[in-house]
Amino acid sequence: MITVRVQTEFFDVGAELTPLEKLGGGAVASFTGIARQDGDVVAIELEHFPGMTEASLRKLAEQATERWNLLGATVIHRIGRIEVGESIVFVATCSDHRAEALAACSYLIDRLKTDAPFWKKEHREDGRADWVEAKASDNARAEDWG
Amino acid sequence: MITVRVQTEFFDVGAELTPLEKLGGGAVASFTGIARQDGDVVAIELEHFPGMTEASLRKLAEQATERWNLLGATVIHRIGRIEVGESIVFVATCSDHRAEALAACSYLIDRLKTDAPFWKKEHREDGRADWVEAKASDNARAEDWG
Amino acid sequence: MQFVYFASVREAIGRDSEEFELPHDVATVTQCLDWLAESSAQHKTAFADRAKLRFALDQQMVQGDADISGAKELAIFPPVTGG
Amino acid sequence: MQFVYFASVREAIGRDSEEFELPHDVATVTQCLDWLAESSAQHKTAFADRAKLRFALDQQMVQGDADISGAKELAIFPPVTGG
Repeated sequence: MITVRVQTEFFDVGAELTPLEKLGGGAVASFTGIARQDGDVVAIELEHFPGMTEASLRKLAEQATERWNLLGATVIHRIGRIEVGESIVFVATCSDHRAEALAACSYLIDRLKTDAPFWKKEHREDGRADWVEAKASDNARAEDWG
Repeated sequence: MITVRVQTEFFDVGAELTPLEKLGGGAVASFTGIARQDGDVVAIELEHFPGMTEASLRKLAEQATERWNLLGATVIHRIGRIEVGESIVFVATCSDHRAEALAACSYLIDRLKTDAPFWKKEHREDGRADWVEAKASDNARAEDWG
Repeated sequence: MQFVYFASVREAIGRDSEEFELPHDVATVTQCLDWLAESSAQHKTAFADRAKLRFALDQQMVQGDADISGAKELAIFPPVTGG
Repeated sequence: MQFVYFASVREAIGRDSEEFELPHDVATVTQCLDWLAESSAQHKTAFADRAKLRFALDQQMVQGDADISGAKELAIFPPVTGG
């Protein structure tokens, strides 16, 4: 069961986890990425490539499903303006065993950071806004998965 | 912020995650362990060592908090009779960054399996009930954390 | 000393806990087990396979060679299987 | 061919997308960029640092040496920063 969504709306983590908990697997893992308080950043803005985004997220979920024998994988990414403290991204997996669910969850968020066409702009207190630079550490983590 | 609970009641994963999402960190990871459909097992029964259980879970959460610089950690374990399909255990972590939140979440569930005084009995369709044997693979995973 | 039992050990002995005054020459967890094993056939059976036993002295996990002096409670149980 | 731009590339060029008929000797993504860079000062600026550009040909990520023949759309954008 693969669920992929790109949306401006908030997501409800509990409501997203419930269907994964009912797939008959023994392990559900999740990750939520939140716009963190960082200096004078008040909000971030997410731009994406409609069509390609969903396809790339689905491809990652399919790869994870095959590699770790998942019963389910969910990827939700918000777009548009997101205030500091709000959730940006949610990834969850269901598998028979914990090692697989946790590894697949890490894989999905690591690979999403380098493979899915999203771009983040930081809005600051003084009204300035800058595009976020890609991090070498994110590339390194994504490549570690092979 | 450390939260540790041992309870017979169900837990609400969404309600447990909400406070962790509000700690100012950029990353929240969670793991839910579920009584999996496995042969003719209809339910499991969890016995524990009152007092020592909570202390050992708190100690694990404190160790994880220090090691990965967590803003929060939650460990909830149910006891008593748990039907197949019901959740048994919930672990969640909040950190500034995803690598720390995910690693700490894996650590907590791996170490809980070998360090916390819980014992699991499997109830079968025909009324038989057997204590579950500890797995060598669980010990190996727990030891990998050093 | 208070002895508490869990899971298969509790079932084999047939009780949750019991209190004994130990002889002075019983100094370690393993010596406790040797002494307790003599108190009934159930105790002997419960403690037969020592590799399958784990111990907590005043709620701290310990090995069989741990010194029991000053301790109030020894818990004896099989390897844990939570999670 | 349809060109689509995102994030800083979109802002530098000042538009989301545009369509051009390419000369026949433009065969790779890099040659597209060389050709597009001549169309305005904004394009030249946007494509100045090639190491900071990524490409998707008909929504598949490709390298600069990718063959564009048969492709309908080339997307040009900076390294992605989602999650």
